[in-house]
Amino acid sequence: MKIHEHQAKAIFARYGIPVPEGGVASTPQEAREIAQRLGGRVVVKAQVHAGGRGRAGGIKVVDSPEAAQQAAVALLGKHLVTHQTGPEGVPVSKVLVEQVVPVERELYLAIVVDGSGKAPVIIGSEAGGMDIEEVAAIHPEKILQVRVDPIIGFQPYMGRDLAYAMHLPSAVVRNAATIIGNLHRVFIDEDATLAEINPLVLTPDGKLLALDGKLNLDDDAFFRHPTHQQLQDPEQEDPLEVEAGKYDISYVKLDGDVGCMVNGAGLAMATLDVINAAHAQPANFLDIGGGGDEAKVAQAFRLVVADPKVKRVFINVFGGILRCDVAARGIVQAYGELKTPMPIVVRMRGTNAEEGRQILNDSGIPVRLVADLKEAIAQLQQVGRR
Amino acid sequence: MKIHEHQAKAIFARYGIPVPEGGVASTPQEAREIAQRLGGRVVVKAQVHAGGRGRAGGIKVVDSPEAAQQAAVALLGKHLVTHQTGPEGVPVSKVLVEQVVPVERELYLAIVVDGSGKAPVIIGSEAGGMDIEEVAAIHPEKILQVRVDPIIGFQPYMGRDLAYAMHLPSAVVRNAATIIGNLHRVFIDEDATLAEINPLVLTPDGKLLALDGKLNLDDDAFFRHPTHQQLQDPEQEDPLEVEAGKYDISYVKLDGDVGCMVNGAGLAMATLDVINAAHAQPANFLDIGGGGDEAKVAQAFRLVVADPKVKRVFINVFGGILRCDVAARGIVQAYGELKTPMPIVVRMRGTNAEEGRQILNDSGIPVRLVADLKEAIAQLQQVGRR
Amino acid sequence: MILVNENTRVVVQGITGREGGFHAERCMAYGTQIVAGVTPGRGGTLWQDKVPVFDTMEQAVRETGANCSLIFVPAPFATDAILEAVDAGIGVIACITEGIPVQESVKVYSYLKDKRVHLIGPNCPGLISPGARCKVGIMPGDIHRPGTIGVVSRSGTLTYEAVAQLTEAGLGQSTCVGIGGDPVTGTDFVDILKLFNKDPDTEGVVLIGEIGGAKEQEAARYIKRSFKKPVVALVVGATAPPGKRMGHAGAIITGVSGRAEEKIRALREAGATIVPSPGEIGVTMKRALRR
Amino acid sequence: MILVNENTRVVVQGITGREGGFHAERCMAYGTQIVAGVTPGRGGTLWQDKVPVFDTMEQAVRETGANCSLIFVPAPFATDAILEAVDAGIGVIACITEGIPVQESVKVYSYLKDKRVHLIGPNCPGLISPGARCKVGIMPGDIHRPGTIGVVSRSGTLTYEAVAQLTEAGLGQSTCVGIGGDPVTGTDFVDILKLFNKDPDTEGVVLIGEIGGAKEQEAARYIKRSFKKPVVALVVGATAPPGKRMGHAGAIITGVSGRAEEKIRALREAGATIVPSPGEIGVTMKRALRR
Repeated sequence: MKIHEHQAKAIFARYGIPVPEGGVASTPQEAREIAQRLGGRVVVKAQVHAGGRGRAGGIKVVDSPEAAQQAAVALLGKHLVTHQTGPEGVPVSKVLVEQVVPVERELYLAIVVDGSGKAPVIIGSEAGGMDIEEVAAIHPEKILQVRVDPIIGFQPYMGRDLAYAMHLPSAVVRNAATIIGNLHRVFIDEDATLAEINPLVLTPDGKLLALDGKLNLDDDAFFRHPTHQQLQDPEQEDPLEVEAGKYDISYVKLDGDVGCMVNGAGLAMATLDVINAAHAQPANFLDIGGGGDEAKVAQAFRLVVADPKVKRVFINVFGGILRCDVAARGIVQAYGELKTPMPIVVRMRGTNAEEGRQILNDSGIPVRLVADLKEAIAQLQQVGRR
Repeated sequence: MKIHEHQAKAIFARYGIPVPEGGVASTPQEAREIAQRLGGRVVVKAQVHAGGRGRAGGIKVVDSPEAAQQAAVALLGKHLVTHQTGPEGVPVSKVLVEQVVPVERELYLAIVVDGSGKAPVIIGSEAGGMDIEEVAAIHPEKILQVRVDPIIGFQPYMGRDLAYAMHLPSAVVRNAATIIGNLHRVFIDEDATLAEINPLVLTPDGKLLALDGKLNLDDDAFFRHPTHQQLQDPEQEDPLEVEAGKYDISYVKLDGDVGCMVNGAGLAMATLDVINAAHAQPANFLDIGGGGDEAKVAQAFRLVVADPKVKRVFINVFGGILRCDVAARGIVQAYGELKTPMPIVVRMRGTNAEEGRQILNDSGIPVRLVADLKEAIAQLQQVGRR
Repeated sequence: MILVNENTRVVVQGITGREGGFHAERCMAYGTQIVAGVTPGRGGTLWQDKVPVFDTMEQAVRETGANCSLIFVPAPFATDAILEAVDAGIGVIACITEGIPVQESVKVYSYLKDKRVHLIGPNCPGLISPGARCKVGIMPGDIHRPGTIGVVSRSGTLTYEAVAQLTEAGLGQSTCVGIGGDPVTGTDFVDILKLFNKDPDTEGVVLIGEIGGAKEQEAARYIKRSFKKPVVALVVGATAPPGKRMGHAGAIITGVSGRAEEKIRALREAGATIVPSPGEIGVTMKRALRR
Repeated sequence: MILVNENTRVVVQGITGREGGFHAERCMAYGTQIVAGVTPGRGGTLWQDKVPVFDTMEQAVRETGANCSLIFVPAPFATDAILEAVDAGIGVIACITEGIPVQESVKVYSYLKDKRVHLIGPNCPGLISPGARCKVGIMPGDIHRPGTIGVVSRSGTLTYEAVAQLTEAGLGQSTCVGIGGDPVTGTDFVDILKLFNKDPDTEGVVLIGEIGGAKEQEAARYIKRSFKKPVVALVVGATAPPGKRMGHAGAIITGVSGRAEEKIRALREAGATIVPSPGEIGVTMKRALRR
C-alpha cells in the first residue's frame, strides 16, 4: 500500500530521521498559515500517489504566505497528471507546506526486500534527486547496495560503508549511518516493502534531511499494524481497484476495451499477454483469487463490466479449487441483474468444465463458449470488429 | 546483577506476565496497609538476594492486616540466613506483601543462555516450587528444554510444545505459550542472563500466575539499559564486593584467612585451588583485571587487607599487560598507607618480574618473595602456623 | 520424480479448518497418504473418523512417522506452523497459505537455508507426483498423468493449464512443483531444476515464470551452466504496467530485471525454448523433446 | 601451527585507541605484520608514521590484503567491529574486548557459524604462533618459544603461566590460543582441537579449562572420539562457590556440569592427563609426551 509523502515523513520523524519543518494543508488558508509560521519562503507540494510531481507542476517554491496560498489554490481540488498517472491524473486534496532547505548535495537512499538475496537490501547513491531507474541505466556504478542479513540486522558499519562510498564528508558519516539505521528500523518495524528518501540532502552547514519520503507498506502485515489501514487514501486509487480490494479480488485497471475475468494471477497475466498479442487491448487485470464462490465470481463480473471502457468480455477459468460450475453460476447470477448487451467470450477448462458450459448454455445468456485460447482470440477479434 | 523479587515481578507485569496483586513495604505500617487493601489474607515475603527464603522463615502467610504487620516487624531490619547466604545472612529492608493465590499445580519456567548451544534455552518442568537442581538430580526426565534459535526468536509452537509436555490442560496451553513468549521478551529486551518463574502456578480456576520471580541482568549490557543500574541493591552484596565493583576489580568474598590478589581470572582461580589443596582457606577471589595501573593495584591491595578475617596475603602476578614493576609499585604505595603487620607472600613472573622483585626488596616491606607456587604454599603454611 | 513419492507420509497442519479439511479430503481421494493432522487443542481426536489429530507437530511426527507437511494455517500463524514443521524434522513442507508478510518469509528462509528441508511456497499450489499418486497441494489431480516431464512454476492455475496441455499432448508428468507467487519463497526455480537434473524419471522441464524479481534470470544462469535436459519456458506479464501488483505479491515490476522481456531474453540465451503463446505449452514441449 | 603464521597480515580495529595502539606496537615489535589500522573518521592518516589507517574494514582489506583482524574496540561497538571484519572477508578475527553483552555474542555466532571465519574471543588474550613470530593478541611475547605444543585455554594469565612452564621445561609452542572467558565465544575447545589434530607441527596439547558451561565436556567427547595426540588438561575453579561470577562472565557455576570436578572427570575419562596442580603444567606435559 502506498501512503502520502507527509504520512511517510511523519513516520520517518518518529524514528529519528530529520525532515524539513512543515505542515499539511487541506485549504489554501491553511497553506498560508503554515507558510506564515515557517517564515514565508516555502515549498508547496501536492500530495499524490504518483512520481513525477515536480515536472508536472505539483511542486512550487514560493516566497510569501500569500504566494503559498495561491499555489495551494492552483493545486487543491485539481487533478495532477504525471508520467506515472493515466491521462485522467490523480486528485490533489492535500498539500504539504515545508520550509525551503538549502541544498549542497542530493543523495538517494532506499530499502527493499531483494527476492534473490532473500533479505532487505539498502540502496544508496550519490546521484540523488533523480529517478533511480535512470541512474541505474546510465551510471550503474553509482548505485551501491548493502544486504542486511536478518540474523544480525542493521549494523552501523553498513551505514558507514555506504556513507563513505557515497563520498560524504567524514564529519557527516556517523550521522548518515544513524539515519540509514533509522530508515532500516522504519522498514522492519513498520513492515514496509519500500522505504525511500529521494533526495536525502546535505545542507551547506553539514546537516542531513529527508527532503522527500516514500513508504510502501506490506498489505499482508496489516494484521499486526492496526493503524496502517487508516493511512490509506482511496481517492488516489482507481475506484474499481478500491472496490475490488473490499472483496479480496485482485483488479488492476488498464487502458483497453477487453474486460478480463480470470482465476489465478499467472493465468490472468497470460490472458492479458494473449489478448495483447492479438493486437487487442485488455481493460483490466482481474484474478478472482483463491477460495472463490458464486458470490465472489458474480462480484468480479460486476467489476469488469462496471468499467465504461469495456466493450467485450473474456472469461477464462481453469477449474481447480474454484470449480467451473460454480463460476458459471456466478456469471449467470450477475448477468441476470446487469443484462449487459456486451459480447462475452468464455473459455472453461478443468474441474467440472462440462457442467459449467452446460449451465451457461442453459441460462440463455448470449455467451460464446470457446475451447481454447486461440479460438477465444478469434472470437474476441470477431466481436471487436463489429 | 541480581535484583529483588518485587523488581523482577514489576518488569514481568510490564511484559504481560500475570503476577499476584501486592505491594512493597519498607515499614510494618505499610505492610499492614497493603494487606488491608488486599483483603487481609496475604503472604509477606522478605526481599533478599538469596534462595531458600521459605525454609529460613523469610516467607510468612498471615490472615489479617495486623498479622501482616507483625510478620513485617519480624523481618524488617533483620538479617536472614539461608543455605545460600553466609552465617551473617543478608539484611531485609523491604518485604513484598501479596494476595494469597490458590494453587492447583506448581510449574517451573526459566530462560538462560546455553553456552554450548550458543542460544537462549527455555527450561520448563512440571516439578515447580522445588530447587531445580534437585529436580535435575532426581527426575532429569522432568526437565524440558527448548532452544530458541536467534534467527527466528521465540515462536508460539515452542511455548505449546513445552506446555503440552508439562501436561498442562489443553484450555491453558495457549495462555501458557503466551506467558513463555513474554518471558522470552523480558529475557531478550532486558538483556537478562536468567529469567525464572518458580513456581509458575496454575490456579483451580485455570489461571496462570508467576508466584515468584527472579531476574538476573547482564552487567555488560548496562550501557544500553540506563535504568538497570538503579535496580541494584548494594546492601545485599558484601560491602567489599560493592567497593571492588566501583574500581572494576573482580572480588568475591570467601570464608578463609588467606587474602589473595592475582591478575587474571583463570590464574586467580588456580591460586585458590592451590591454596585449598594445601589445606589453607582463601579469604577471597580477586582479579585485578585488564589494564591495571599502579593505583588499581594499590586499591586491590587495600580491598584484600580490609577484610578483618585476612591473616596472611598471597600476591600472584604474571606480568603481561600489567607489568610486574607496576604491580610492585602499587603494592608499595598501598602498604605505605596501611602498614599492615600481615605476612605477605609474593610471587612474580613474566614481564619485568625482576624489576618488580627489586622494587619490593628495596622498599623495605617485609614481603616474602617466592619463585613458584609450591614455594608460595610452603611460605603461606609457615606464616599460618605462627 | 522428485520430493514426493510413494513413501511420502503427509501431515496436514490446519486439517480441522475449512480449507485444510477440504483439500486433505481431495488429496486422500487422489491417493496421498495423509497420516496425521495437527491443530493445537484438537489433539487426541480423529478427523473424519480416519486421520489422527495431534496438538503439536513433534507428537504427529513421533507417532506417525510423517515426513511431509501440507500447511493451510492462516497467514498470521503460518510462520509458526512452518517453523514447527522444520523443527519436527519434516523434509518437505508445502505451505499453501497466501498473505505471509515478506519479512516473515525472510526470517523463515534464513533459518532453514542450511537445514535439510525443502519448503515449497508459501502462496503456492503445492506439488504432485502423478506416478506415485501423491498429491500434496490444491491442484486438480485428474488433469495429471504419470510421465517424464517436470513442471516448475510461480503460478497456480497457469500450472494447471500447462499440465492439461501436456497431458493432452500425450506427455505425462514426473513431478509438478508450484514454487509460489511471493517475492521470497522457500524454494526457487534453481532448487527444483537441480533436483530434476538428477532425477532419472524426468526427461524435460516446463518452467513457468512471471514478472517481478529475478528468479528466472537465476534459473537461466543455472540452465546455461549445468542443466542437461530440454527446458521449455513461458514467462507471463509482458503487458503488465510497472509498479502494479498483479495478483501475486511477487508479480510487480520494480526494476529492469523484473520485466518479462528481460527474463525471456535470459532464458532464451541459456538455451531454453520459449513458448510462443500460453496456448502452446504442450506442443512446444513435444517439439523440444523431438530435437 | 594453526590459524596464524608467516602469511598472516593483520589489521588492528581500534588502532588509534590507547589499548589498540599499545598492543599494535608490541605485536609489531614481536614480528607480526601489522598492515593496517581501522578507525572510522581517521582514514587516510598514518599511525605512528608506519601503518595506514582506514575508515572501513572493506577499504583496509582491499588496499592491504589483510587477512586477520585484532579488535580493541570498546564493548558497545565491538559487535559492529566483528561483523564488519566478517563481511570484509577476514579469515581469523581475534576480539580482545571484554564486556560484550552475551546476547550480542549469540547473534554474532549465529551469523558466522556457517562462514569461513574463525572468531577467537571475545574477552580473550588472542593467539600466537612463536615459530612464525606472529602474535595477534596481548600476551607477553617473550615467554614463548617455537615448538610442538599447542595450547588452548579459556584464560589469559593462566595461559601465560602454562606457556612459561612449557618453555622452562624445554617445550616450545606451535600455536597458543586463548578462546576467551565469555559464556558464548566464537571458537570453542573443540574447534581448536580439530585444527591441532590436523596440524603436523603439533605433537601434544595443553588444554586449560575453568568452571561454568560445558565446553570442557564437549572437548572430552571430541578427544575420546577423534583426537590423536596427547592432551594435558588443567581445570581451575574447583573451590569456587556456586552462583558467583569468578572474574570471567563465563566462570560461574549454574549447574552440575559447570563444576570443575565434572569437567575433570570427563577429561580424564576421555584419556587426557590431568595436571595435578597449576604449578605442574610443564612437567606433566613433558611426562605425557614421553609415554
